[in-house]
Amino acid sequence: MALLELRDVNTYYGSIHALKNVSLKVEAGQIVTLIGSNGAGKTTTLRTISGLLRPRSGTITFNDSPIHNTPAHEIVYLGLTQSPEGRLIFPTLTVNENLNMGGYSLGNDKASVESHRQRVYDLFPRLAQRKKQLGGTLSGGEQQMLAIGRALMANPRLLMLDEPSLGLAPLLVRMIFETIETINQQGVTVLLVEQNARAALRLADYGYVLETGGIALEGPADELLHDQRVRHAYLGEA
Amino acid sequence: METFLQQLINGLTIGGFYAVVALGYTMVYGVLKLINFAHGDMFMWGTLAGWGLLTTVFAGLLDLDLIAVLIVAIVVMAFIGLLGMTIERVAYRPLRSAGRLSPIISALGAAFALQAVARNVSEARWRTYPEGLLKEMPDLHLSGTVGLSGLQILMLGVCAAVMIGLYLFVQRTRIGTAMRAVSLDHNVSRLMGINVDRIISLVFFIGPALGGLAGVMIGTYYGSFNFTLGWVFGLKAFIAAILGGIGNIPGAVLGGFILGISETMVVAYGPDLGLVDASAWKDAIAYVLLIAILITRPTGILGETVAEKV
Amino acid sequence: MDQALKYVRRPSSHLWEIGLLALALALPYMSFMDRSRTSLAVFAGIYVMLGLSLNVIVGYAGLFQLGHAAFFGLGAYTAAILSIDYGITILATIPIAILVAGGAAVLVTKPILHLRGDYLCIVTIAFGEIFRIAVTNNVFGITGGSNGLFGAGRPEFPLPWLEPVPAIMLAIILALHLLGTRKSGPVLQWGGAAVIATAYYLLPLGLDRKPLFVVSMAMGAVAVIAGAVLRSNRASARVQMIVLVGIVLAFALGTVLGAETITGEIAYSMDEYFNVDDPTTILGVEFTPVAFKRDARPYYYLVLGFIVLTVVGMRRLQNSRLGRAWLYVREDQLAAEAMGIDTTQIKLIAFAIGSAWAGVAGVLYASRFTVVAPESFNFLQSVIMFSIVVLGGSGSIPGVLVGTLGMVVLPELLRDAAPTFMYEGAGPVVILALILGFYLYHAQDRLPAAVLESAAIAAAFFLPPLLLGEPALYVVGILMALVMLIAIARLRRRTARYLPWVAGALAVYTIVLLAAGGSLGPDLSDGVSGFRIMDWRDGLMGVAMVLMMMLRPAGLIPERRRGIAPVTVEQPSEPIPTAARQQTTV
Amino acid sequence: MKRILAVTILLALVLGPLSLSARAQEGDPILIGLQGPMTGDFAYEGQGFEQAISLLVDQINAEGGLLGRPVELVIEDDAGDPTQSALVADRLVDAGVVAVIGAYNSTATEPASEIYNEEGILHITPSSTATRLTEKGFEQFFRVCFLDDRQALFAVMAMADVLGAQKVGVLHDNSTYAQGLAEWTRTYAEEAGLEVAYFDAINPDDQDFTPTLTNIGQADLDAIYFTGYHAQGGLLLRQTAELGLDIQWVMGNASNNPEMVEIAGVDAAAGTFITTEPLPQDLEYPEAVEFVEAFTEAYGEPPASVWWLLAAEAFNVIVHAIEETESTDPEVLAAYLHEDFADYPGLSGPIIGFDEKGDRLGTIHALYEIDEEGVITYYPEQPQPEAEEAEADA
Repeated sequence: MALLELRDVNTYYGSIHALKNVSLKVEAGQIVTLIGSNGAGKTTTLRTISGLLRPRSGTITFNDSPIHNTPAHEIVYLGLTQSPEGRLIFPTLTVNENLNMGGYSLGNDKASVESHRQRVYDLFPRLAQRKKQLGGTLSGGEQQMLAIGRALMANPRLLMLDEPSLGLAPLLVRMIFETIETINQQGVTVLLVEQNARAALRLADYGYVLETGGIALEGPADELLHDQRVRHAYLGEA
Repeated sequence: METFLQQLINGLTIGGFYAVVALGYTMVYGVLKLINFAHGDMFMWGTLAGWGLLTTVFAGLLDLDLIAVLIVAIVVMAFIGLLGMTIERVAYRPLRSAGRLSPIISALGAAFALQAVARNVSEARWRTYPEGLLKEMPDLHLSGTVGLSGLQILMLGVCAAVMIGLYLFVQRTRIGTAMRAVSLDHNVSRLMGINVDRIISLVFFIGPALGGLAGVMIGTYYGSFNFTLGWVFGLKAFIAAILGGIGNIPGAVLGGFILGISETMVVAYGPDLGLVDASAWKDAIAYVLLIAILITRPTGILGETVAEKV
Repeated sequence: MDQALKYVRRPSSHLWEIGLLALALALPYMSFMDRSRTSLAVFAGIYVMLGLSLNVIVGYAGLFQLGHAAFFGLGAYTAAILSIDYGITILATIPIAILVAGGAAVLVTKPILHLRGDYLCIVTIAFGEIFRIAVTNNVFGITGGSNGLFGAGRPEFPLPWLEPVPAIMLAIILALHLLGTRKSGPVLQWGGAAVIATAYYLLPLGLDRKPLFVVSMAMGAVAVIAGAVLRSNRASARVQMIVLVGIVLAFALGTVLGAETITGEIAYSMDEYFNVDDPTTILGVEFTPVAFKRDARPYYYLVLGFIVLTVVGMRRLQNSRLGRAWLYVREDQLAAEAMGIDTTQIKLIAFAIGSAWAGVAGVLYASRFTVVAPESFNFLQSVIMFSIVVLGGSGSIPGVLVGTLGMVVLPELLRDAAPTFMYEGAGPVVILALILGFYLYHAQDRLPAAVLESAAIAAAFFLPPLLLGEPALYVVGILMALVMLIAIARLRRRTARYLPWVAGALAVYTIVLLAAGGSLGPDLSDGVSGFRIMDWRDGLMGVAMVLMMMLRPAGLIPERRRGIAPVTVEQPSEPIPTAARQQTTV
Repeated sequence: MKRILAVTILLALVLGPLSLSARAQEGDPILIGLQGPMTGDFAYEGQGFEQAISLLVDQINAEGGLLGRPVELVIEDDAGDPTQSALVADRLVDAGVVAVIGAYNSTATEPASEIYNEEGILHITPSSTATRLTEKGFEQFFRVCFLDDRQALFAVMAMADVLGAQKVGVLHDNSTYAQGLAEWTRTYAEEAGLEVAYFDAINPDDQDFTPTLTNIGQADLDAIYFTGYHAQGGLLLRQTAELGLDIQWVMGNASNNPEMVEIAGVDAAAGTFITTEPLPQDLEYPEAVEFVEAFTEAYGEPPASVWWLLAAEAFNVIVHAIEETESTDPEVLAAYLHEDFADYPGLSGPIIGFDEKGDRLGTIHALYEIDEEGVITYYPEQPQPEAEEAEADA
């Protein structure tokens, strides 16, 4: 049984049909990536999974229990967190406070919050140096680290990352992707949404290609990497 | 100099009341970006409820007036807090994504309804708190004729305690930080596992509860009130919140004191500066101050410079 | 973006508007329009103008304005001062009022236009209050302080001056209609309009007026129906033209007949034709004429004329280049700026036009009420104007009309604590029709079920009061019925979402009935200590405002829009990224 | 089409009830209108009018009515607002009233008086004192209260002669009434050679007047005359005491209300003077005593405001005129009031008559003091107005 499974999910924005019969699976321990062009529905998929949007039909199961009717804040308690697109850290909260909010679901257990925070600081030593700084004053790369770290605070089984490389310099992108691999090796399943298809497919075990709201292709990541259509449409090759 | 000091004390007292009421506006604005026009009337309901309790149920306790007022204040805070939560639930929550015009109408509607009930309950008359309430407290003489009455000291003390307490709560506790997070971004807060609706309910409990407390304090301090109190006083307190930078707790406090003191000084020294009828013009001067500050600093004195989403 | 936001002008027949206008023209001569109701119609008319003027700012340009009463007041004070101190005929002050109110708007809003959303809102409140305080304190010694100004001149309406107003207005409307829908030459159109206006004067002369009045009303009704039928069957332009001319003529006749009674200069009066004690039966409906002395009818036509002018103007404005620019600014300011629109300029124009027109409404107010005092321009008035626009549906002209009915007319009608109309038998029928109408409107496909359910609702509303025998509660009943209906209409689309509220509303209604009604509670109809609708008018208004917004957040008659994403409850903070989103780099 | 249908039905809803509403009953009862602020800031006064007059209506009807017909009071709420006032005046006209009592404030009375004048309805205001109202030449407009200037003159004499003040202040609250009275007071005080060392207004929406009071304290006045309403009067007295200031307050008749003492507290209120029409309990006329007793019995407390009494007074004048002329024609009634009405034993003192403008003749103001128990008592030493008034007129 897959850790996360979407079956025939349809999501609407008002009258706009944004996701059409999307079905996908994320097996425990894997890195699964979701690629596609702008407006294909990648972010919508993540927002639907994390409960910010409600599917009009279809089912989503996480860890064998249905979550498509569960409020977003309760899904976090099940071990499913998301680092949203555009980072969206809390700009007027300090780095520490941002992380504390990530660990909100841990409750008043100070020791456990502390230990998870330490884990984040181990992953991103640069954040540790900026503990007391306001989130809004960090550089773009640091903000991305903070966003990922914040999503890790809740001790998730499945971490969803939405465009972690967006707007970052190449050097930082590489560093972020390396960290994602580390996180995965620590036992966290990852669902990665990326525009940078090549890097994502290289990192991932399995991949899905979204086109205009529906799954167009799926397969093991290295197969997709060599698929003609993918190469043509997403990897910028002739 | 003595006059100046005395007027300063007068201004501080009024400013303290503005500040406590402004806190309610500022907190609600912070989490919902909503001008809660009903807040002034909830504050007035606090005065009304305090009057109701003190003249009926607690009338027998008045020999121990400090205790009676304390108990009444707590009961009123709980009541007005629950009222605030109910209003949020009924009038604001269904409109949370309905644009920015509709909640204003809804808030004004709630204010009308609250005022109508209060008018009918109070029979449209000025109502008076029991005479001589908390009059036995020791006064503080500073110099010459300048001094603070015991009641003034108590009121200023309560205001200060409330503000500091609230500030610490919001800055230091987990729930308080969650409130700040919610005020920044509802959706991301949800992704953190924060139950946004519950936090908003809490804000709608605390803000009105503080309003209720201010209501009882004003009733005790000035002795009489009528049902239009909330509208006028609420609008001023709201201006105080904006002056300081709405959504910002120290800002609301600062705004309250600036407004209180500047109003007082206009009345005190306006005539000397050739401004006849200064007291009649003082509200206009408060508004001019507001406009001047917003033109030069659109987000208020302590306002955050984070661009507002339109 | 351009494509997506393009405002599509909906081709529409003006027949509906013309019918409404005809009804409005005939209204003061209907039997139920006694002096106070005509007066109320004038009052409401002034608010319609205010609503329409505020609609430019709030509806078209999407700006907050909670201090509109100040500009209304500027117009009124300008008119009063010029008329009292300088003896200028009051209506002649309109251009000056436009200049003063519009100019003031430009001066005061210019520095604050960069403020966004709620900050603008609070600053406009501040302006409103500053105005009120200034006039209360007799600023510059010309506003009369808290007394206000007494004795602004009432305009005298000589009959020949008043009479053509409706006809000219109709002619203009008709000409615009023809210009908008047909390709035939302008000579025919404007010529036709001129013929109508002439006929308006000539035809009634020398005829016995009593049958004419009746005949013209009947003709009007027939013409409206015929016109509707022809319209839907795509009749030829000539036939349409004839029918429209018929309509106009019919109502012109009816109006002229009545207009002559207004000043009393002409010997005819309604009393000569209808004995006051002897009701006349027309087509089975009993009309009881009311004897008038001087009354509000001249003002009624004056205000109606201005409303027509305003509606036509506003509609043109909305569809103009400027109107499209407002739409862009309202929907997406960044995109508008990117398209090269000077947003500050555009907003300033909205404030200037809206405020100037509020100034005109102020002149009409001063001429009608003769007293201009600060309390008529306080924050509450601004709130009422704002609510008219938003409750009706921001940006929508019919919305303003409906909003005025709700915010101004309904509370005045509520003054009748114990209306007896329900016993006349028509009330329940009207309500049933209303219920069915809403059902047909929202659920055409499920007619039988709709009929059944509406009957059940009607029963729920009429049985308790009938059983308890307390007529005053019908007023509450109607309000609740309206709310319920809208709630149910919503239910069609959102299953059970508002069911708890509906149930709650029913519960409250029942409690009110039980607590206050019949023999179980205090006497409702009057008495110093009992429950009186009068005491709760503004409270009811407040509750209605909350409920309306809860059930129809976009207003009762929302503006029709194309190409703009509909607002829904689950709307995410960002819509689907159609355009390339701005990306930030490190 | 759907939309059209819906709007048509909506229109039907609005028009339907209107078309079938019952017309005002012609015939038996004599209808007398009352318009006043039943809601809004002055709701207390309007509701007092209603209490006072309905008491009298019940009495008359219990005794068999007027000219053998029952009397019915038609009440309309103008909220003290001129716009509302015009609307309700039209409603009273439609209801077919013979006479109207109201409105409370001058701003509301003004537009209503225009309408009643057009329709030829007898109109008596119990409380609107703006001079202008009776200067428009309306034949059927009267008032039973006195003009601002009468009381101002009286107050100046009281301060100068009785209190021996030389340096006085005047404070109003920016309301129509208080401002008018304050300005007359300043004029007369300056004419009488007093020094008006302080003249200012408070904002009646405020709770806190300490800045103003601190200023008044600094001005070192012999007496200060407050012309506003009792609610603010009470707060002023209370805060004066709290600030420990020594200010001699004299209040105008708008503050003549036991509630002022309640708001201020007895200690703070004691020693304050009030200029007002005499209180009913100080009048020996049996009508006044009887009215106060009946009122107390009906509502549990005596009438709180002098304006309530004057509303009842206005009603009595109308009833008296109807009885004397045996007519309900407003023109006949107005002619009677102008020409033949004289020396009527009123609730607020004898009514000598009305002048050609419709103003009540004479003056009956009296000086009261709040005693140690907080009771408003008739002050033994009264200024002698008649002599000085003759002087002032000369």
